[in-house]
This record gives sequence, structure tokens and C-alpha cells, in this order.
Amino acid sequence: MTDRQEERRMLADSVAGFARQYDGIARARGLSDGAGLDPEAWAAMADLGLMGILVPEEAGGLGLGIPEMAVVAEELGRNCAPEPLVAQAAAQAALAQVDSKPAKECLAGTADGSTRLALAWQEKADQLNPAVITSRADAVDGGVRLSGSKCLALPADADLFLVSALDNGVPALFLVPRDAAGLELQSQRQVDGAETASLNLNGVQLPAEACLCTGDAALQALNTGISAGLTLASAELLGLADRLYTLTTDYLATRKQFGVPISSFQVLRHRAVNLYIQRELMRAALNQAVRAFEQGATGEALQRAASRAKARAGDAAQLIARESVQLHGAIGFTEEADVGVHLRRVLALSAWLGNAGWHRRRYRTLSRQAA
Amino acid sequence: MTDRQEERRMLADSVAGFARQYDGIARARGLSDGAGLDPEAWAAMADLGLMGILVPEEAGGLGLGIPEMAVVAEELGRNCAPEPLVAQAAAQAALAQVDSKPAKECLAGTADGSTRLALAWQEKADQLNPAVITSRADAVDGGVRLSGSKCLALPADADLFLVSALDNGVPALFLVPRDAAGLELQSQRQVDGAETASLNLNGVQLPAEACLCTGDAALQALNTGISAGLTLASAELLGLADRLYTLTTDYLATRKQFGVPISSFQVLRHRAVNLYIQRELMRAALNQAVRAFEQGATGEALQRAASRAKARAGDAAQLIARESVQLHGAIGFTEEADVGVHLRRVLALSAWLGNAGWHRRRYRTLSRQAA
Amino acid sequence: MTDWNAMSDEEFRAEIRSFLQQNYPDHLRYPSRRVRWHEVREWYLMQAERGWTAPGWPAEYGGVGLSPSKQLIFIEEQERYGVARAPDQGVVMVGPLLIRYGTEEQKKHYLPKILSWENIWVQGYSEPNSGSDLASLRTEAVDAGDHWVVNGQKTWTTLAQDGTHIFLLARTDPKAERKQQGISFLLVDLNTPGITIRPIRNIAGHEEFCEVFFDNVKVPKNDLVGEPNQGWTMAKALLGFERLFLGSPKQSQNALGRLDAFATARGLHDDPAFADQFARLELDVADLAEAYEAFADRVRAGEALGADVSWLKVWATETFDRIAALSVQAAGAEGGISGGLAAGDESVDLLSLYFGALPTTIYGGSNEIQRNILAKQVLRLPE
Amino acid sequence: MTDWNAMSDEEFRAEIRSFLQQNYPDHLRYPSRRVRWHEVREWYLMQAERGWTAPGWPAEYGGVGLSPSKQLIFIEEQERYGVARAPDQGVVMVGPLLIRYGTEEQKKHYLPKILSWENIWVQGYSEPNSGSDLASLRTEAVDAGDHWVVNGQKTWTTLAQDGTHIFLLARTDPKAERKQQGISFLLVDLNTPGITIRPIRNIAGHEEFCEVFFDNVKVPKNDLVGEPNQGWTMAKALLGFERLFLGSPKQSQNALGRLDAFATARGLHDDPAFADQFARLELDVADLAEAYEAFADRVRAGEALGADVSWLKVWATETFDRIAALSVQAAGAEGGISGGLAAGDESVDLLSLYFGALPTTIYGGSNEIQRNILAKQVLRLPE
Repeated sequence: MTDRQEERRMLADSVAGFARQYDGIARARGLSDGAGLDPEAWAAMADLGLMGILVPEEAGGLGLGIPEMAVVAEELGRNCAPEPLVAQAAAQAALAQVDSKPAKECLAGTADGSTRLALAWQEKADQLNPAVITSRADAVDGGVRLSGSKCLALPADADLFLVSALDNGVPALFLVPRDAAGLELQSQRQVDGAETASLNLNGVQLPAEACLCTGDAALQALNTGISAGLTLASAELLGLADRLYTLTTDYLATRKQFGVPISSFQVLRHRAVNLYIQRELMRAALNQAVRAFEQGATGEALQRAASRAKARAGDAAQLIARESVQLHGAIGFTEEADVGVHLRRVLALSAWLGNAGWHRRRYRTLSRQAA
Repeated sequence: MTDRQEERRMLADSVAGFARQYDGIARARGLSDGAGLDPEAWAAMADLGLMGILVPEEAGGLGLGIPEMAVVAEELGRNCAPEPLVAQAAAQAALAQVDSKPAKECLAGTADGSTRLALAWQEKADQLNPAVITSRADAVDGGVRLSGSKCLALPADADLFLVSALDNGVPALFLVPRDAAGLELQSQRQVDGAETASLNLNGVQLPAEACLCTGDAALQALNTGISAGLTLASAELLGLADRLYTLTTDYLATRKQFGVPISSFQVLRHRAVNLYIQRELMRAALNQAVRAFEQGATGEALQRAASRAKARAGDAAQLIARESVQLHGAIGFTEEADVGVHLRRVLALSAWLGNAGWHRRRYRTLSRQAA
Repeated sequence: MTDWNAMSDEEFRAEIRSFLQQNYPDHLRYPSRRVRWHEVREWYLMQAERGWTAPGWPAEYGGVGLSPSKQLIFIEEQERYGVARAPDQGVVMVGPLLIRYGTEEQKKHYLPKILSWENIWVQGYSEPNSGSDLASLRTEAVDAGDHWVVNGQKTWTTLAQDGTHIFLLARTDPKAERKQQGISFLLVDLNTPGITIRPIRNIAGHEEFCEVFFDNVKVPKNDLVGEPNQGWTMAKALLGFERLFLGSPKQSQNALGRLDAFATARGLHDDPAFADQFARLELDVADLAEAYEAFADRVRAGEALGADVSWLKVWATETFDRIAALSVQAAGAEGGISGGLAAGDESVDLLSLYFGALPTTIYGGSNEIQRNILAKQVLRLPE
Repeated sequence: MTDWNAMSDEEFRAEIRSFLQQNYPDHLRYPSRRVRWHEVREWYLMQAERGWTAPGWPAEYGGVGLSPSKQLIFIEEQERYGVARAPDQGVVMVGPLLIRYGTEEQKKHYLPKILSWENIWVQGYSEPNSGSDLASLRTEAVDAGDHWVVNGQKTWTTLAQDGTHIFLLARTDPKAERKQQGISFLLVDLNTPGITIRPIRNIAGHEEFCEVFFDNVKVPKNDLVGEPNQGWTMAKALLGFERLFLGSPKQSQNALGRLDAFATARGLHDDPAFADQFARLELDVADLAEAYEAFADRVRAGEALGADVSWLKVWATETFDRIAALSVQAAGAEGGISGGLAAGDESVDLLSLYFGALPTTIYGGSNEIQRNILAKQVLRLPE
């Protein structure tokens, strides 16, 4: 085993240890019931360093990369943890591209759990190209004023939003505090109970230093953040799928009907094998995206790898979740069974940042351009 | 049972009787081997009246309709008969719309088996709209001259081709004898061994009366012929699928492995059930198309019904054939097993006049226009 | 009094349709979940006053005495109009059971209260460990002289929280040779001491089903229906053309309609990739409807349906499932948003459609069981 | 002599690739069916002269003695270049069998003739009624003092018409307790009197497989390999990393490439409905290749593969099958035309691709058998 592999194994063990202490399913049920997130678990995650993985050491983080965060995301998925760590990691990955003091400060806050950060780049649900921006940043006395709107920003209760806007036609990134004057927030509930925010930027007044970067640098930071988000969401989906696979094969092996374990029915055995295959495919697709980050891929090569991971993860996880509910029979459709809790999380994650169909298209478009 | 139902049952019985005497599979193998069609079987079919079903009584036919011909087509499919009766019936159905002496004479010839007739309307493999015509008919001294090209005309060895062309921009139908001066024929082999023809119309010289009809009447005759062809092909595919279903369930019930009939394996049982379901769906889709003819539907309503039948028949028959080969195991892939002979016929018929995907699109387009 | 059976089918259909249009409350059309009794009580009491609680029962017992063909039309028109289903187990199950097997006393006592909706009956068949193997049920009723003592647990009882009575299958002869024997049919007042009802919350957040616990529940001797230990045979004999409705195309048609509304508002039909998938589903539903009508014709002709009708249920529910899957895909990046999504002036809740489809392949005999039945009884494949 | 194993993987790969580019005949690249011996004889005899018939055999027996990792590269590069497969059962099966279990006399007699291609070996495992249940074979070899007398029939023997020798499993102890016992491994000259070879024509019109009949065929005593009645155990022990190749992505990549060429020439990629389906398959193949590489890494690291590698075979062949199905759809109204279809300057034979995919889910252990194995040995589901 290489050092990096060893490091990642330890990271996985440490998250698994956390998960044994804090029950992810119970927290996910709590979120569905409207009880919100458990602050104790959040603090424990911060203490473990899980929120600082992508944060440079000089900002109080661990200074690791997407491959390590993917290990964490997978393990969190495996435990059905409802916390928006992956969503925040996407924003952190974007912000980590920016070399400026406000960026560092914000990252430091996210690492110790005191600040929640969310990407707010999307303007329409069906427009997933970050280069298409209609929000505007206008220079005003001693600062800048943002107008426009953003949607599907996760988590809705973030303290800071990383917002894209056009400044004289040039893309730029801004850090917008949730209490900024002129910022109106509306939240929409996801099927897993988490809330996403729509932002109305009604002339949001910001100091000049709220602008983090502009031009290609801004777009590249955004794209890196989104590629990171896609890869990490795929990792979390793999964890969820893996747990669903375990729950379901365990159920088949123990549940009896007509006097025999239902796993003795050939049709159910083969369906279980199909879940296994889908999970293995998710792992393969994720591995190549992680490798792309490891190898320092950028631009369209990175987007392509990330789209490929998300395309596989979204479809396969939905299939595994759907089949897991089915294979549990009537009990699978009840709130008492754990599979449904996982299914809701899978539905939410597989749509976030674009579903499988959209990413297949992007993959195909980028492949044809590359050819 | 109504009179019409009784009549159709008798027709089915009579074709089944023919099939007991003449082995369809053997003839289909002969066609694949390049031995051509069996003239004795062709003559027997004519004697039975199968070629005159769509021909008016005054032209020596039975004066029946598509519903009756569908019964015959299904039964022929059930016996894997390789003769192009359905292809000829499509041409007959178009010609029966034309009230003229040459049309009647031609129909009379098809009814007694002395003349073979083929539709030749398609100009490009991927252009399936009969209203798109580029072939031209130019008036010349005492007659007309055709130029252009046609493709996928079945059977290639037809004595007469029913050809569409624009006469001064107006669609018109012509009867073209295979030995007409200026007509160049090239044939392409289908996977079932049958040959389709490409026609090069290099200034084909015809007498004026070769023009059967023009304008809307011509297009309507063509559309009726194509709708009939689609419906009858769907019926033949249903017969093929039904025989494949029987061959396969019989095989599962008798073939033993590990000391038990392989039909005892639940996975194979369920796959067999899926074939059953697909066959029932084919029957349902065919029934509505037959009913459309019974109820005298015309124009787009008829096209929509025919497309619906062919869309289902094409996909379901391919699925059933593919699965039948699979369920027969290694033996299914050999020429000795009958399933492969059926599969080749299914592949040919499901592509003829447009495959399932194309007809789903046409159905959808016509539905949206109707709505 | 109108002789409904004497009407032509068309007249009768028109009559029902116009009655619904004039009287059925708009806000209760096409409910997205099973409705509670208090929501539809008023409507069904009005129906009761008209004498229309039990269209299928013979007139002598207070029913309308409709022919099977007319019953079919009655149900079809209600489905078409999106009428919310009543807690109708009394009408559908208990009434026919008592009419066929009940004593005069039982009929006199129970039938009128079914017709007036004074009693709301719920079903006690499934048990936690029986699932698709109903005959393995373990709830038992022990003979205690003048009454039975019932102990055990039922589950998947639809809306037991709205019921006043439960009819249940219980084991009365644990020593019977085959597990299908020794089972009896009991009628039980849900107010009897020892009964606990616990709703089951499903993954969509609704409480359609309940567990019902029996702890030394005393049931009077004369509330056993028919012969003791013959409950299984009677339960099977009651299965009539109801099984056809498991294969009704209505759910799929309704789901496809909602997806269509969403797709139209969002311009998705202009995307050939979506249009192709939509067309495929449209044809799946259309061909299902055609096949359903062929079975319905057989019912109308007075024929009893065989096991072959099971394929409709398989296809209907799996088609519904595919529509649900495409709907979630159609929602795109909003696929995880709960509640309705904006679609023009409307709001379409595609996720509720997804959750609605989930259990249909399981309930009413899972599709695996249906395929087992088809393989054995229809395809007659040796085992 | 070159020490190939001492080379870096990259060097070795480059070496093989450049050799193929310089020497392998162009017209034999990517054959659309299994080639006959006379077509590839010249190429393989040339390889034999270089001493490259048996890359995997130890050098002391005339092989190259490549490490597993280098063998993998050798095979990969041949696949990548589309090299036609030789009738290689001598190299792959008989050689390793004799090296491990054979007598000195057997080795001395047979191994050189394998290396020189003087003997072409074919496999006699399957029988008409054994199918996936190989151990139920019925061909028997009876001890007749100084020779065995073989009677029975083998089937699915690849290109037996090109072979000079057959190795077969035959029952030598019909009284053995378990059917896997009492089976022996025999080496048989196909010129022995009593042997009849009959090619089986497949539904694509090719004759890749044969039936081989044995009618009182005399086999010398010393042509039995290893211990009598231990044939089954030996056959199983020979299964090495060859099973990985059943899950190779090459067939699918090749098929997708042909479909891509057709689609590009016909402008199908501009149709979003086609493009979506193509993209799905493209990702199915890409993710298969990624997973394949992970298994290959394990082989390269010297690890023996477990039953889990079976999933690759299932996914690889079913992906190939879906590509074939889309290809037939892509051909549109020409889907039934045999031979190639015009695609720009090229001709693409989509139907041969369809027929090529058909048997892959059956051969090499059908996908049902693979799923059975996975369920039992990998998922460890109780039966």
C-alpha cells in the first residue's frame, strides 16, 4: 500500500469511527421531520477535521485534496449522514483556487465549522453551464452592487454565498454574507429534508474586496468547484449505494418466506447481482474522476471526468435505491425501514448539480469537441 | 361469434392447413441458402385464394379487407413462410384504391399468382414520407418518361412496380413493367435471403395509360398501401413471435440440465413470462390497427394506428426473437435450431417500411398534430 | 324505480358521468394519495341516501343489483372522473361474504350498517411475517366457549384509523394438515378491548396503512362467518373480476398526463431525446389500455377471468414505474425538490408520482408472485 | 537472448506494438468472424520461428517465460491491434496441462509439435446434453488392456475442421459416486479411425463450431494425462487469469467504433435521441474498461482473481449486446439488409455485429451461470 492509500484508509476509518458514535440514519430522519441538523454532530465533524480537508494548512485546514475528500464523502454516504459537507466542499474547492485574504479567512471559518459556505452560481434550474451568467455587478461608491438571482444554493442556511456575476461583461466571483442588505433568501425543501436557497440579489451592496477574482480565473474557480462537487457527490452516492446493497443482501439472506430465506429465489439472487454490478460500475467511474484530480487535470478534461462520474452515480444509485426498496417488499416502503431514508438522499444528490442525463450529454459534447 | 369472426377463423384454419402441407421453415431455409422461392408453394397459395384477398371480386379476387389479410399474414408468420405476400398486399391495397382498367388487370394477375407486384415509392433509406418525391414524370410524344431512383422495393423479382413520381410537381402513380426500356434493377439481399430492388429510372418510357392516378388520390393510395403494409407486417411479426414463444416454452419444458427441466429455474420462467407479455402487447397494438381499417379510418388517423402497430411489433418481435435464441442456449445460435430462421425473418420485417423507432416518432408527431 | 340494467351501456355511462359532473366536489378529483374518511364522508353519505352505496349487491339486500357490465361502467366512470375511493371493504368484501355465507342474523345486523356507512370495515389479512405467503398467518382465535379469544398482529391494513370494524383471517385449528386449512373468517368491532391500532408512516410521509394488534380480544361466537376452518376457501371464492382493476391503465394515464403537463410547460417535447422516451411510454400505456379493454369485454360478456389477467397488473405497474422514473429525470436539477414544481400556471408534483408508483409493483401480489403465477398457470411450465 | 521480463512495461509494450505494425498483415486486422487456420497460418509460423508461439510457457519447455504482467501486455497489444486469434488450445490448454501433469514422454512428444504448429489442438469438453452442466458428460472411455475405447459425442468444438488433435474429458469410471469423479483427460489424434467431424452452421451462416463423433475410437494407454479419473480436478486447476479476458472491453470498443463510423457518416450524432443512447453506451464501455484495468492491475501484481471477476463478463457481453441492438435500430429501414451498409467511403456491416454479439452472453459460461456464481460465491446469499 502506498502512503497516500494508507492515509486514505485511515481517513475512512476515522469517519467510520465517527459514524459509529453518531447515528447518520437517525439524523437523516430528524432532517426529514423538520428537526434540522444536529449541531453536536456538526461540531464533531469539524473537530475530526472533515471540514478542513480541502482547506490549506495555513488557513487551519489539512491541505489535502479531492481524492481524500472523496474517501470522506463515500464514508458519509455509507452512513447516510445528512450534513451538506459535500455541498460545502464544492464551494471550498472553488474558493481554494483564489489566492486572497478574504478567501483564506472564509476557508478558515469553514474548516473549524464556524462558517457555512454555499456555492450560488446557478440562475435557472435547467441552465447548468456556469459560463452563462446574467446577474450583474455594478461599481458603486466604494464598492459594488449585485443584482439578479440565483437558485438551488445548498445549504440554504449558509453564512456566506459564493456568487457569480458579470462585472462589465466579465465574470467575477463575490462572497456575499447572508445578512447583506438587499439579499432576499427563499428556501425550497429537498426530498431529504435539506433546504436549498434561491437568492434574489436586489442591489446587494458589498465592499470592493468582496470581489474575489475575475475573468478566466473566476470561471476556472467555479468550474473546479463544480467538478469537485460532482465528483464528491458521486462518492457520497457510492457510499449510499453500498450501504443499500448491504442492507438489501442482508435482508434477502435473513427474511423468510414459504419457509426458506428469500435469497434462495433465483430471480431475487440475480437482481441482487445486478445491484452489485451497478455498484462496481459506480466505483470504476468514480475512480477515474478521482484520478483526474490526482493527475492535476483541468478545464474540459476535468469536467468530462466529473460528468462521467456523476452520470454513472446518479443513475446507478437511483436504480440501486429503487430496487432495494422493492426487494424489501412492503416493509421497504415504510419509514421504519432504513432503505427509504437512503432513497430520499439518493434522489436529492443525484439531481444536485445536474442529473445523469444532463451529464451524459455534457460528456458526449466534450468528447466530440476533444475528438 | 359474429359472421366476420367466423369467416376469419376459417381463413386461419385454411392457411394452417396449407402450412401443414408445405413446410415454411424448410422454404425459409431454402431462401437463405439462395435456392429462391418454391414455385409449388406459391401456386398453392394462389389456389387457396391468399393472393386475392384484397382483390375485388370483379377482378377475380375475394374482395375482402385488411382484417382478413391480417389473419392470413399472422398465420403465415406463425409458419415462418418466406413468401412476400405481405409486401405484395401493400401494393395491392394501394392499387385497389385506383378505379381503372390497368389497375384491375394488374390486380387480377396478382390474384391468380401470375403477376408479382411491388411498391416502389421509397427514394432514400432514411426518407419514409411518401409525399417527399424527387422522381419525375415528363410528358413525351404519346406517353410519359420517368427519371429518378427508388429503393427497397420488395420483392425484387416483381413483374410490375408501382412507382410514384412528380408530374409537373403533382404526385402520380405509375405501373412500370420490369422489362421497361430504361429501367435498371439492382438487388440487395435481406438477412432472410429475400431480395429487395433498387430501381434506376433512366428515362423509362411508358404509354400514357401507365399513369394510374394523380394528386391527392395518388398520395392517398400510396398512404393506404403503406398503412396496410405496416399493419400486415405487424400481423406477420405477431405470428412469428407467437411461434418463437411456443418453440421456446416447449424447449424450456423439455430440455433438462442438472437433472431437472430448465423451465424449473425461476429466472428462465420469468423471462418466458416477459415474452408472453410482449406477445400480448403486440396483439393489442395490432387489434387497434385492424379496427381502424374495419371502421374505415383514413388519412392521419389510419397512419397513426398503423405506426402504433408497427412500433410495437418491431421492438417486441426483436426482443422475443433475441430472447428465444438466448433461452435455447448454444443450440439456439445454430442453423439447426428453428429460432434463428425466425430471427432473420423478424429482423427483415421489423426494418421494412421503417423500424420501431421511426414509427414511434411518427406516432408522436401525428398525435401532437391531432391534439 | 329506474331499471338501470335495462338502459343501453351508453345511456348508463352518460347518466353516471353527468351525475358526477353535477355533484362530485372538484377539490376531491384525482387525489395524489389515499384520502381519509372525513374528507369524503359527505359525498358517500349522499350516495348512501340515493341507495348507491353498493351498486353490485342484489336489490333484495339494499344494493342496486347492477349487471357485471354495468358495474364495470360505473367503476370506469368514477376512475375517469378521478373520484376518491371510499373505505369500501364493507361493500366489496364483507357484504358479498355475508350475502353468500352469512347467517340471517349476521345479514340483518351488518348489511344495513354497511349501506349507511355507520360501520366502516377494514381488512385484516396480511401479517408481519406472512407477506406474499398469506396462508402462513399466525394470528390465532382460540375457542373459549361462548366466544373466541384472538391474539396476534395484522399489518398493511389500509386506513385502519378510520375503521369501526375489521374482518380478519385467523387460525382456529393450528393442527390442520395443510397451512391453508384451519383458518376462519371473523368479524371484529375495533372498539373491543385489547385492540391497538398503530399507523405506519411510509417513505413519502403519509400514513395510509396500519398495524393492528390483538391482545386477548374477545369475539362473540356468532361473529364467525360460514363454517369454522373454511375461511381460506371463502376468501378465495370472493375474488371476482376485482383482479382486473389491478391492471387498470388509469394510474399510468393519469401519471403520463401529469408528466405531459410538466413537459409541455417546460418545452421538453421539443427535445427529441425526451420526446422519444415519452412516445415509448405513451404507446406502452395505449397498448395496455387496448389490452385492458379486451379483458373488460370478456367481463362484459359475463366470462370469468383466468390467471392470464395477471399480466396486465405486471405491465400496468411497471409502465407506471417507468413513467415515474422518466418524470424524475425530466425534473432535471430540480429532481430532488419536494412539493410541486412550477409548470406554467400549474404546479406538478413529480416526486409524489414517483413515490406513488413505488409500492404498486409490490401490493396486490408482488410482480414476482404474478410472474410465478403466470409461469405456472398460464404458460404451464413444468417446475 | 533478450530478457523480456527485465524490460519496463512501457518498453515491452512499445516493442510488441512496433513489431505488430511492421509485420502483421493489414487484411487480417479485426476480422468480423473467427478466422480459419489457412488464413493465419503464415503469420503464426513466422511467430513460431521467432520462438513466440508460447509466451507464457517456461523457457525450458520452449516458451518465452513471460511474467503474468508481461503476458497481459502481450495479449492486450494483440487485441488492440486486432490480431486474429490462432487455434491456440495447444498453447493455452494442452501445453500447461502436460507441463504440470504430463509424463516426460508426453512432454517430449507433444510440446515441440505445439510450438511448431505441426499439431493443431481442439477442445472436447461440451456434449449435446451437458451444456452448462459439464460434469454430466457421457462420452466414455473403456479400458481395453493396451488402449482405451472411446464412444460418444462432443459438440461446440471450435474449428475442429482445422485440428489435428483433440483433448477431451471422458468418463472412465461410470460408477463413481459424484458425477465430477471418474472423468479422465485423453489426448486423441483426429485421424484415428472412428472419428467423424461435422461442422455446425450458425445463424449468421458461418461454421465456427463442430460436432465430433467417436465410434469405437482406440486411444493408446499412454495418451491419458495425469492420474485416471482425475480429469475434472486437473481441468479446473488450469483455469488461470484467462477468465479475465471474458470480460475484456475490446469487443464492445470495437463494436462501438463501428457504430460510431456509421453514425458519423450518416449524420446520426446530430439526432439528440440517438446521441443520448450512444453516450449511454459510450459510458457503459468506458466504465467497463476502467473496471477491467483494476482487475488487470491485480493480475499484474501477481494476485489470483476470484469469482468476482465474473461480473465483468456479464457487463461486457450485455453492453456488447446493447450496442448491437442500437446498431440495428440505427440502420433504420435498412436494418434487414445483409452485408455492409454504405457509410461514407466505407461499408459497415452492422448485422454481423448483431450476430457477433448474440452468442457472447451464452458462451464461456452463460450469464445466468455467471450470476448464479456471483450470488453464491461473491454475494454469499444463502440458497
